[in-house]
Amino acid sequence: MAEYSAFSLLANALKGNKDWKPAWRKPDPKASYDVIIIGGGGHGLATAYYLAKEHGITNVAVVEKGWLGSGNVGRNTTAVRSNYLLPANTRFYEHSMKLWENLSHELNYNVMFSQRGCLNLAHTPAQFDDYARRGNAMRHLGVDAELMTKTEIKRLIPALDISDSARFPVVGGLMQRRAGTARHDAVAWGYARGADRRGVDIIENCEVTGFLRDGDRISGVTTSRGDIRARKVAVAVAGSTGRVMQMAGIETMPIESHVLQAFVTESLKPFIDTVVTFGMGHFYMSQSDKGGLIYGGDIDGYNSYAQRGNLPVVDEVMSEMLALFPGLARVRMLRSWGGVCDMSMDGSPIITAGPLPGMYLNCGWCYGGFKATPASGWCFAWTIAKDQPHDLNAPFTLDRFHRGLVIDDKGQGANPRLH
Amino acid sequence: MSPRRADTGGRIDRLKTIRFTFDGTAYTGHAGDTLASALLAKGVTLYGRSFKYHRPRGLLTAGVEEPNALVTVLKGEVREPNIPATMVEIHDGLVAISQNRFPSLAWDINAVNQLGGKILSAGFYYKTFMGPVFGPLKGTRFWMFCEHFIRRAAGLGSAGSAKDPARYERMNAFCDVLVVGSGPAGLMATKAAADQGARVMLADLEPHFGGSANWSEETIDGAPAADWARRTVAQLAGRDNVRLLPRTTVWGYYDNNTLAALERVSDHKEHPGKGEPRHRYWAIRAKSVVLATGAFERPLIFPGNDRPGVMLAHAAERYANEFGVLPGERIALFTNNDSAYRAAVALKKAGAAVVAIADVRPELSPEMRKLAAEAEAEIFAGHAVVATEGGKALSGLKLQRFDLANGALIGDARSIHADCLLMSGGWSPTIHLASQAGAKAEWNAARQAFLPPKPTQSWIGAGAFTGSFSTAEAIAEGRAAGLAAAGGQSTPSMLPTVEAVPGDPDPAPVFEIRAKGKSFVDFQHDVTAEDVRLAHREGFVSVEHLKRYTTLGMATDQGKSSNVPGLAIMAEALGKPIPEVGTTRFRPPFAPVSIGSLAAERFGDLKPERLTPMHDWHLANGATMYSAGLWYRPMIYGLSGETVEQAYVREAKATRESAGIVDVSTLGKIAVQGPDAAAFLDRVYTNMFSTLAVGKARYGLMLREDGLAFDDGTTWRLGEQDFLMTTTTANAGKVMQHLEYFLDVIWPELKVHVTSVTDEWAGAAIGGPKARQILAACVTGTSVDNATLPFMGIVRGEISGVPVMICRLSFSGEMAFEVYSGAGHGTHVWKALVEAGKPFGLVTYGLEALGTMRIEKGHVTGAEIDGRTTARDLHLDWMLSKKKPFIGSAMMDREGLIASDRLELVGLIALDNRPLNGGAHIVEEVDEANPHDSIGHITACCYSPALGRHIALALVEGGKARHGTRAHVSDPLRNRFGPVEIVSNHFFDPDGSRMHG
Amino acid sequence: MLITCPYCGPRDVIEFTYQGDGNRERPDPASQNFEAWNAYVYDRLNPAGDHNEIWQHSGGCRAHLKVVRNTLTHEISSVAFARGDHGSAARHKAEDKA
Amino acid sequence: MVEHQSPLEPEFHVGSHGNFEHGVEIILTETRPGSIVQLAAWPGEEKRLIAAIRTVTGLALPDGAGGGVSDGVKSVFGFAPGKFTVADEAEGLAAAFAKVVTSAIGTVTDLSHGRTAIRIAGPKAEWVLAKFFAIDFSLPAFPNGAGRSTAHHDVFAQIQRTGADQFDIYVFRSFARSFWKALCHASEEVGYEVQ
Repeated sequence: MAEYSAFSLLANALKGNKDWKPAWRKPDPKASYDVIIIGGGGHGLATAYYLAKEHGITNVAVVEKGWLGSGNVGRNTTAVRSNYLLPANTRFYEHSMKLWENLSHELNYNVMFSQRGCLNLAHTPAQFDDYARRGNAMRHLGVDAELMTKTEIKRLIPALDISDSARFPVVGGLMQRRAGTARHDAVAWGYARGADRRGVDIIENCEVTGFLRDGDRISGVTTSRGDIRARKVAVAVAGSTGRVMQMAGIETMPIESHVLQAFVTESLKPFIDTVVTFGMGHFYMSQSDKGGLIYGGDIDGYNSYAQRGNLPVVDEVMSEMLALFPGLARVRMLRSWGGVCDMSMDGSPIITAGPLPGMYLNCGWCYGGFKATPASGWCFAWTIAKDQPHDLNAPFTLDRFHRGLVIDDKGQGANPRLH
Repeated sequence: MSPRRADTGGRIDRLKTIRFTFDGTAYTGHAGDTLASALLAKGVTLYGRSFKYHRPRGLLTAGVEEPNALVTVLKGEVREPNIPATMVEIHDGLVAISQNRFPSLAWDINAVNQLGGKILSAGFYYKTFMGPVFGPLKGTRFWMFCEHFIRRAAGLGSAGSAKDPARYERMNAFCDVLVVGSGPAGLMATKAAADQGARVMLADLEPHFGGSANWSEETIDGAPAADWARRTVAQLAGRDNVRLLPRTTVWGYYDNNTLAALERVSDHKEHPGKGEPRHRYWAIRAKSVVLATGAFERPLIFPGNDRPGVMLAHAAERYANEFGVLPGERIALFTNNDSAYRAAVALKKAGAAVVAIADVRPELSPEMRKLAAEAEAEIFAGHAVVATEGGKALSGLKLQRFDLANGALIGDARSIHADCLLMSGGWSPTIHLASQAGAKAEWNAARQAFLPPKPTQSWIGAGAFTGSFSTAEAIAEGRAAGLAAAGGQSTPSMLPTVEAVPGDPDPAPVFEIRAKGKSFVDFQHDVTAEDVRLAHREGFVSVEHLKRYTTLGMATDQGKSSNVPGLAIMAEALGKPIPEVGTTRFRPPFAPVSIGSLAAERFGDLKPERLTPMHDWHLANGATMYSAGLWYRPMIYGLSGETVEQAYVREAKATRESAGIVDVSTLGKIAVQGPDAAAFLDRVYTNMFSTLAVGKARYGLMLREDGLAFDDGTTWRLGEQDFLMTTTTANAGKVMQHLEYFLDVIWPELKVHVTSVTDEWAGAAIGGPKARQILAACVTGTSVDNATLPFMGIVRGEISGVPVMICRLSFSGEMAFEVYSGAGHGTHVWKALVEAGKPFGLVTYGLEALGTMRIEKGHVTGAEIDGRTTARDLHLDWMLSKKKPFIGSAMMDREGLIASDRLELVGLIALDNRPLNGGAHIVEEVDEANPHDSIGHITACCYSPALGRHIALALVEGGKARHGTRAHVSDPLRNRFGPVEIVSNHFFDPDGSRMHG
Repeated sequence: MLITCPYCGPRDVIEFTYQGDGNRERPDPASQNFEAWNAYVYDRLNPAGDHNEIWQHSGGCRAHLKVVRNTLTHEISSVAFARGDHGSAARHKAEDKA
Repeated sequence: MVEHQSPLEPEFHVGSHGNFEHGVEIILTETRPGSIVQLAAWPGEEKRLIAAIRTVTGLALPDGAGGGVSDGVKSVFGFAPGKFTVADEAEGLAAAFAKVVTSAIGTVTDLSHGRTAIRIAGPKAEWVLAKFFAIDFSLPAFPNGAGRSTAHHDVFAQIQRTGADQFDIYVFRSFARSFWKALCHASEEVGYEVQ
């Protein structure tokens, strides 16, 4: 398959763009594979890609019930960052960041990762210290972080209200310059194309309806396109984790599925350059290359698989938006949508072998799965290939909850609604 | 020739002239004009530039679905970008400008993008800009360099940063029936439901009710349809049970029949009324909904279909019949269905020459031939438009014979001179709200349209929304829907009679004419038919992939006119029927919604302010306030010239030397009452409360279910069955919910009531060596000596004639008392205490001094109880009763919670005598260049006047075992490194002799 | 979303706080069965379909409610007081009509 | 007696405001009851508590959730299962109830200082309240005397209808000033008078 480049674009343009080939094949499922990955989202596709690239395992199928990338990889607000408090998280997301930094090259697909920075605004001196704790934690793990003063922030984001009369005045912020945004769909497409080029079968419109077993061991899946056997079955279905695990007979999990809404305004000329977050609420925002302001807030706060948001959260997000950017009152929200998030009991993910023999599980991404995509795939592939976790995902076990080894960045305890 | 205003016709008021500007040029229009109709009347053909190629664009529509004519409306410095000119009602003083052009709309430098059209095809950005693999532009740098320019070229209008002075409001409404859309169907539904006595709301996004009746020129009950609509509306307006909402877009259909609507209350006014909002956001809970939202006309896809002067047929009909504006002098039509013929007649009547009607269908009905004759138009049956000519305005077009069976073009092209081309590609019912409500649309092959699904919520459709495009059907369905929605029975009665031009509602299944040149599907985003086919070649064939890969339907009009043609082209490429490609589920909002309206009353007022009873006194006495959650608390009472540090050091020092007083009213206070109150507290707290004597208080600790520390505070036993619990300020609400949950869900058998009494009591904590003397000087009705008021004792008395409750407890480590009075007496008591304290050197102190003294004492607060620490981590394990289970007791000893390397609370003393920073980390060995191996962090720090040192509390790995050892602060963020000694968190008076007195 | 509080009648979801899976059984306070405790604190049913949930009408009467709600459609099929001992006299009249 | 200080004081501006040139359609005032108590019955003891309310206040509560009654001096309404708010122009309600509401019946909590009572009256009272609260204020849905517990974001409110176009709103004292300012602001559109 042809490499993408400025030259290929020009050559194809001269031929009326008639020679472009599909970005990935549309194969029918084979009877069996070495590895089946359930879920053709960002994490599943990245896992397939790294299985092939890093571990030479290419007899792999990714099965997706709908169209590829129809889950959260196509529904998020595109932010990429590694500004976590707790070391296990920071190390993992920093590994992801490093993969992001070379991803377009690696995939020969421009995922438009743009390191325009992520700024967390602090609104009280106590919160500023809290952010300093986090920033210092990052620095002690070799991750970039810096504090910004109000004046520096105003220079960076002129439209931001930094007046002292604001209800929650800005006192400063924590900036990660290497953070940024990426074109979400392109990540799915790029990994899909990359995996496909290495021989992975990507099978869309193929819904898993159950698991095949060989004694205790999971040995494949039943699907809407027939039974498919495999030595290893990996689950990377994010918001659908509860449903899929129930098919395997596991009724309860340390997971609740919640809806997170996202919003975009009409296209505007450049308004804001970085990702910015509000410290006295849940609001965050960036601007896409097309010009739309992309933003969101808190999860709706109750179990849902409906990809349907509620109105109070819409109102809350917009109120917080205008608290920071009062000039946006006349700008208009163009579109809203919902994604189903697998909220874990400590706000951190699960990447592990098990819980059943022959099964591998990747879930619990809460609303932060997009930025994790490369590292999640990378670590999950490692775990599947070697039947043991890499150091980076070793803390993200399923039994950590019971053992009291939670990784609770927000300190909210077993209350998914608050993570 | 050019567009112009006709001498008669339309509902504009020709006697009323309105002055406005567009791109700095002064124009006039008439009352009733939109910006689009007023400019069109002045011969303006160029309204905007497209997103990608910056092609010149004119008006495509006359309504909310307009993709091309987007303007920015200016109100002083406040900008409202991306508003369709078709939706702006002009008023005197209106200032509008065009967008996405430089230097001007007529001469736009970015129009060079058109030259790269073939390269700038769908997917362009994904295939390039990856940049070099090494060198200074490796990684993301090359892309970011290019992106800088791409971002500047992208975007439509500009947002401003000036705060909008306008007011936005929210309105909660309840009704039996909400009718959306006020065409004949909506009006009939409203009337029918209202006649049943139902509470009805009628919303329409246009300023004038009536929908198609306003421009169809049909006759209803013998009168022009517009008059019938006006009369019907007037009747409805007079009824108590009907609320009419013009200029109101119902944009969201949420769960349980909750609908969201935006009313543009005063956008059309030069001067809004006093207190009148600009926009009002209606949150409507409707028992049932009638969807009478009509249909959108579709464009046809052919080369040059985006040239200014090419317009939807019904839009031209609207301009002529509603606004008295002719969009051209020599008009041609291109259609695949009958509805365009009515437009031909209307334009002829309004005074234009209709030069040609090209119809892809070879056979036309006699009725259509008659209408064409009426319009004096030459018919070209079995023909298609294959090209348009002209620059910033249309000058002509080319026709060619068209084979309906296979889409082939036959024979020579023929040129026709025209300044306006009207097109009609059939109609798509406006099913957005029904789709939002949760169901999937169904394709109807005859109508060539997606029709509304079966309701998943309580709504009923009527009129064109259901695919019933005739007015007679709309009227019948409207009434039936209104009746059913109101729960009424259908009774046989006369329906209004309609005289309408005839027409077959089913179009020929033709969406695209494939000829040489760019044929636009999505006008705003410049998505061409070729782009759709390219997406197909590259495998982006599902409807969502098509959208995302090409950006089809993602523009400000959200594909209202482009979705179906785009799908049709993809379906053809795939060789599948349209429904197998799929339809996208529509998401809110139906049309873009101002963010101000959604923030509504919280724009400029995000959160309420919570004030203590003594708030005004603090302000009047020099306090600098600190925002803590929703509360405001004094941070310091600074003297002139003092820094914050000087102030808190002075306040803390004075407190330890004589006495200080602080407002503690914000502490959470919960009345815990009932026969089982003591037993309940034993379960809630880690320590015992049933053994607490009446008239005494005890410090208590709560854990979460998972065994981690949750909150702490003192609880006072006021009576055998009556406790007053205090919580930290930050956790008051959480603790309340925690208690309520256990009482309601887990232990319903306990007879305990909990009530928030935070606001009932004003609290003043007075502490210091002279505190008791001060109290003795002002308290009556009780002694405050050690015998009457021992440590943790409670007495009741009076201060200055007001009843107070005094508990002797200490946060500062001094001999201290909390004086509680009714909140309405708070300032009175506070003043009396301050007055009584004057001879003793009493100072008022704020949060900073409070924090300083608590650090000196090593007490924990929210910075240490951060949701990740255990009682052991905080050295509070002495509070974990072994005599009883309590919330968290079963879980608190899990392996992870008792590990030896956990972060534990310690004290730090700066050995370099420099200030420490909150959030600084602790390391064993400093490495300023590459900080690493953090062993903990500072949770709170201050200069301690009592110790004369810079000290801090910190959480450090295996902290207790490190007492007496040296470590370093490592704060690369603020470049502060230096040695510290790790000590016990109890810096000051560890045996508590001062507080016990 | 509207939840029909048995006391207050139908109210907007903004007035309610979600308290999660209502199927969880809290072990006896003195129980040393750690598996049961772990399951209670951390493990949740997460069905796609009807779900038994606990909600608090925190912005209203503050009662906790047992709600059966479909997680695919958000349709609510039943609401009752979590502590089933409020007399029928305490219930909202609207409910009687419904 | 020392008078209770109103939390509204600096923001309480007697007179006409907003769009009053076109007529005043809202009257705002603070009712400043001498006492406010919350009564809560144990399950099954509601009837005895209702009887106690009648004994102390002379007010007979109608049946049903949220039922209430006001005689202009004293008011009572249910706001939660088995729970009632009672207000009186005079002080001393808590002490009076403490004598009759035994621990077998329920509990008495004095909130005389903790809640601020704001009255909104006038033909646009429903309209203005609908800007804040997502409840149906129409007379059939919210009858005279009845009480409702609701909230406007962080501000909890108990509302009693004390007339065809009159409502008494009980809010937490610490939020009262903020809420009052918002209420005044929202009333500007229709013209209001503070009395």
